[in-house]
Amino acid sequence: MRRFGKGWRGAATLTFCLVLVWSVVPRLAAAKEPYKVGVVFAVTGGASILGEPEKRTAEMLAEEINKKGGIDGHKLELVLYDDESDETKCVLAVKKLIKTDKVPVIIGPSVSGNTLAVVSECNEAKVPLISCAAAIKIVTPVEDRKWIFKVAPSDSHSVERIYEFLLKKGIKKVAIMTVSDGYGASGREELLRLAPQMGIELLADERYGPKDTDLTAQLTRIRGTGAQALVNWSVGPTQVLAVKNWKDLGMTSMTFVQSHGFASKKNIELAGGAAEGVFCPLGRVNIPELVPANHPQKQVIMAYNEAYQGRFKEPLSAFGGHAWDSLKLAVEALGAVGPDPAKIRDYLENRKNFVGQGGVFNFSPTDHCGLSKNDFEMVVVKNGTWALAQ
Amino acid sequence: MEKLSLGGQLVQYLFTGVTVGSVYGMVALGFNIIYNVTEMINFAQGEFVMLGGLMMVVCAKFLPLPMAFVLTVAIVTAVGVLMERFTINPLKNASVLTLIIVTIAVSILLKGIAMFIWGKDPYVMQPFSGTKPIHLFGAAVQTQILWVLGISAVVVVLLTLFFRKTRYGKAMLACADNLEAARLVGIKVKFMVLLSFALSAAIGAAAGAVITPISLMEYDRGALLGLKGFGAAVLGGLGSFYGAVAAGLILGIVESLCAGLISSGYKDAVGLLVLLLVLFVRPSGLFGSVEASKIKKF
Amino acid sequence: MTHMETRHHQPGELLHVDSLEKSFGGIRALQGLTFGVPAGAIKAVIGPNGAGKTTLFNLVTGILLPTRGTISLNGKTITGRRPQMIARLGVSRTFQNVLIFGRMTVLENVMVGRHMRSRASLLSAGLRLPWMRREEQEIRARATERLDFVGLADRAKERAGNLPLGEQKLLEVARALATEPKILLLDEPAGGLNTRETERLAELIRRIRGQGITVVLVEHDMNLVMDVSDDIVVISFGQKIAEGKPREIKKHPAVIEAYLGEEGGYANAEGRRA
Amino acid sequence: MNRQDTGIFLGVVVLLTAFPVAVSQVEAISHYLDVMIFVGIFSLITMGLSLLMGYAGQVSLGHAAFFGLGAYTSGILCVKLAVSPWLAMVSGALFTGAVAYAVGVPSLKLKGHYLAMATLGFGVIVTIVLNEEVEFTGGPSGLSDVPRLEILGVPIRGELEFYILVWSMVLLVLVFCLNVIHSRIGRALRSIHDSEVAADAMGVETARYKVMVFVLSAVLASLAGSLYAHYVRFLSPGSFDLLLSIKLVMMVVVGGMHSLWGALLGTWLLTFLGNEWLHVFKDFDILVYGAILLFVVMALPEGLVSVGPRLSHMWKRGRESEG
Repeated sequence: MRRFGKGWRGAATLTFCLVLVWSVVPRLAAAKEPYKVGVVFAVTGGASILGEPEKRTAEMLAEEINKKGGIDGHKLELVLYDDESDETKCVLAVKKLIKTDKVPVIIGPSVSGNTLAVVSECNEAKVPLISCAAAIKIVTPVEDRKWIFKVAPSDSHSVERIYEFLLKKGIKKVAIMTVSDGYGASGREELLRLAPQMGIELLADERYGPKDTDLTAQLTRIRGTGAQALVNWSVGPTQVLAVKNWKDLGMTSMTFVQSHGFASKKNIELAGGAAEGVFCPLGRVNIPELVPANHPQKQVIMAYNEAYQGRFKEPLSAFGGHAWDSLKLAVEALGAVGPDPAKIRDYLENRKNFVGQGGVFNFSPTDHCGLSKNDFEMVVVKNGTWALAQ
Repeated sequence: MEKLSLGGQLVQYLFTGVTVGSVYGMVALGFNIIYNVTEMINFAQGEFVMLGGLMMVVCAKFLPLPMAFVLTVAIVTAVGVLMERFTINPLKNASVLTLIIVTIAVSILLKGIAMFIWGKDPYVMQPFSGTKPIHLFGAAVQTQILWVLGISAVVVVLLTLFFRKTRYGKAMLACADNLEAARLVGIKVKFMVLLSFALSAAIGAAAGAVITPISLMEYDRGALLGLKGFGAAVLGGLGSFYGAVAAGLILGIVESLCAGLISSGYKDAVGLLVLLLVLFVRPSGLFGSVEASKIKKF
Repeated sequence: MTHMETRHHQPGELLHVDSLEKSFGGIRALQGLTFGVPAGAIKAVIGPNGAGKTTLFNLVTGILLPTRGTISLNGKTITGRRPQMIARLGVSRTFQNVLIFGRMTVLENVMVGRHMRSRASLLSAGLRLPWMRREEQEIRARATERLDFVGLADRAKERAGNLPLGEQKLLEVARALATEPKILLLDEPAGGLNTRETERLAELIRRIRGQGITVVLVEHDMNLVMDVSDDIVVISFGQKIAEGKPREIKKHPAVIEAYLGEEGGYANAEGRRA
Repeated sequence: MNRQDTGIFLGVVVLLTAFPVAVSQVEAISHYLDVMIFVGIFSLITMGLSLLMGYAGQVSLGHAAFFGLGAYTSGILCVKLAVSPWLAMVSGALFTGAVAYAVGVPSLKLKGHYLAMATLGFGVIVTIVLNEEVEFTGGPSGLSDVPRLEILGVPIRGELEFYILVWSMVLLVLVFCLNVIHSRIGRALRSIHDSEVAADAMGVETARYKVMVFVLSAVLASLAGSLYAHYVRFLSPGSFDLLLSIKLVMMVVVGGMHSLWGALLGTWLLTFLGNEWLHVFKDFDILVYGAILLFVVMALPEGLVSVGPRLSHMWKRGRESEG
């Protein structure tokens, strides 16, 4: 009996200590409430080429921030979901972030379709969303998009840049070729819309599926039209395929311009030499070494490039940059006004010349994108790497 | 730049069509071999092609092409055999629909595994004999196209020999004819099923290996190739080998002509439309026999 | 055309087949078969395996189309009609290789037989409208009667697939009767039955005829055939070799020859089956 | 509806009413209500599929297309022509029904794999059309800002309202289907599945019934589509592709083709697995998903619903052996 009593007392003390430790330690560790940021990227599925680097960048950046003691003492906590490039999953993920995780701000999704699928959700829940997708519809009409921002450049910006460039080269007869998915479609819209305004004559408007194995038919048709230049708009394997077929068909005398989706050295490698002489508009983040030292973006870009490539041993794409910008904006806002969705929204809307990876952002009540065509540089592939196009 | 004459264009379309078509044809052959023995459609067929392509990329890195090719086919064949052993073989008198779902599940698994081994980015591979295209009738033809055509021709010939000459080949044809009868005359049907999976995996691998230099290859390419192959198999009439090849070519040519002359956006739709119309007129495909399809379970 | 075959058609004949011919590819399963079935009779069709007996049934019920020749019911030609139509005209049957609906209960099987005697639409069925319920009651009642008639009432709730072969054959009869046929085609009903069951079957067949239903019987069990049928047609290799009353058939030389010849053939057939 | 069905039905109703209350109590799963709404939407489709595949024995790999047609008809009519949602829903159902009839008549003459291919082909064609007809459908970049459903001018905002709406529809359809199954129509369908020849000989107009149930299932899919359109309020062809068609078939098969309850069970399980429970596996979820499918289909070819009867059977066996 006494033994039992002893044992009992021992156990009790032990439990008490454990409880004490368990309950005190975490509070010591994180003195202040952590700040949550909701993240939805297409880490797997069709758009994983975008989502993967975005996820990596976001996690890398979050680590950095927390190493530096978080957001003035508040630990930054990413609540990250993979929408698997699927709209239904994306909607559910965002609803979960708002309802269950109660995040004050969300970054992502990676692609336009999924973003548009959650726009109304965020608007009504009054939670700011900083999208990493390009479609202009995401932030217009701005009165219906009060709570929505985006850091990816609008397709109109890069189209304008491309047409300008072609006109400067004295090219007016142009053929376009777009992939039949969200990315290709919104690019196509802008290409068709801006051509007449800028005095470009479109001779062909070809399309292909995101998983097509061969594009020679489309290219041959374009060749038949006698266009001077070809603009291809896609991401993923088809943009490499387009370059290879263009080379194989001996069409190199026709100027080939890729969309900004081509923005990864990996694509040059994949095209295996065929990409020589291909033009494309790039955000400066992809060409750090080509950016003049006095340019405001120089530093941030260099830092990000070194960090990312040092860590993941892979050339970085524009998409990682979008993640960097959106998260950085969110964090900045949290630091400035705390975890209050409405305040965050107002802060973002009035943020001027934020120096990011995608460019220098100037948000305003009428513009929730904040970039301009000048955030693109026209570059050409020379000896397997980028060079500024004259 | 110089315009290309319509004639030249047509030739170009035909070459494209024939190339893509012969790949569809090979996938369709794979479907047929298994269908004949088991009366089921193996929806993982496309994944065999994907594996073949990615394996080839790897093997070609440290082996001369012919050996790389052989090794690739061997490995994928092994995968096919394993699949049969662990998923099809254990199933006792399962409904055909169940079998189909099983193969779909397997294709999901293979896709997932490939994603972990190779990641999500596409892989390229140098054409077997140089990137310099040859010019025929004003059309530029990648040398790899000739490889694709050659290999698929070889596959067809070998298959014919296998089914005409070898004991196993004849046995498999017997199964195709009438499973019950085959069992009664003492053919080990179980083994034939295994063999059929091995064969179609091998063919799939070969197709993947030769097409990759043209089309690139990534982990989720299999599904579409599988779909097109299935289409070709059905169009040709399930179970008919020549039907499969012919239908594959027809599908490929229709697609590329449509892409070139009508609308590139609708090329897949037109291919399928042709398929549907044919089915409505000939419910057992171009070369399939109605009587035969009646006795089949599913 | 119609004239021609009505000329052949004797008054009082319910079913009449005239110079019926069917070939599969090269093989001619039936060649110029002609015979009639008087209303209210029990007529047996016998002959060696592969003589074309089942083919005959498949032609009459419209599952197969004849290559040549006509089939007429009550003097109206029914050749080329769809099976459902022919069924609606009052021809029902059982199958040699029993074709019951294995996943349904015994009662439900027979209720399917009532299908064409009822008319509830998808909507009224889904909404369970009152008159539909009444019809359902009626279907159930009639089906149960039929089950009773063949002596399977106590099996009503069982999964049809689980019944022993003998009872499955009875179930097929019940199902066929549920359609209220004018004429019932029985394809080897005694196949795989033991003597006692066969006796009960014979008695059942008589009772069916007792209800004024004409019966055509394809059967190998000679005792049964000789016992129940008023009239027998013997076919061999798709041709009629004899027709007449049982006792005539018994001593008909052609028949004896055919059947002696058949012994061997029969054995082989068994061998092939095993 | 027989006694057993009624029992299960009441049980399900109780669970469905308890569910929202339960999740509202537990913070961590409060979003399950949204998942349940999708389960409901998909259930409408899978019930129809179960009638088509499990009862009439006809495969379809194209039902995502009917889902899409319903969704897009609602979407386009509401966004471009400002038609009232309910009217749009009805016209969607009618339109889809018509299309299903046109496709069904020739297709359902086909058997087995040929039918599978035909329906599959039709499905893919629809997806392509949705992709290409940009001026109507908005193409791949989608159709956004679909209005909310309204009842007497009051828009259905909250999840709970939508949950109630969707699931009361599901229950109504469920009762309808159960009634059909236990009617002459249902028996006709099942007879076709077991032996088309015998069904013919019993005077069942097999062709007519195949088309009928095909159209019915298409209309149900279309209703589901309209609900989806007004719930997500953004449509893009990607959400109605072949993959979804296959997923739907899997839901039915995994749950158990030969029972409507199976369809519901399968839909519930796969939707929660795919959208919720497998997240813990991060990138590996695709593997786990495949593995689970493989296991269920191989271990229980009759589907999950066959577990219950099996157990009770074993139990009976045990008792008999004792006694």
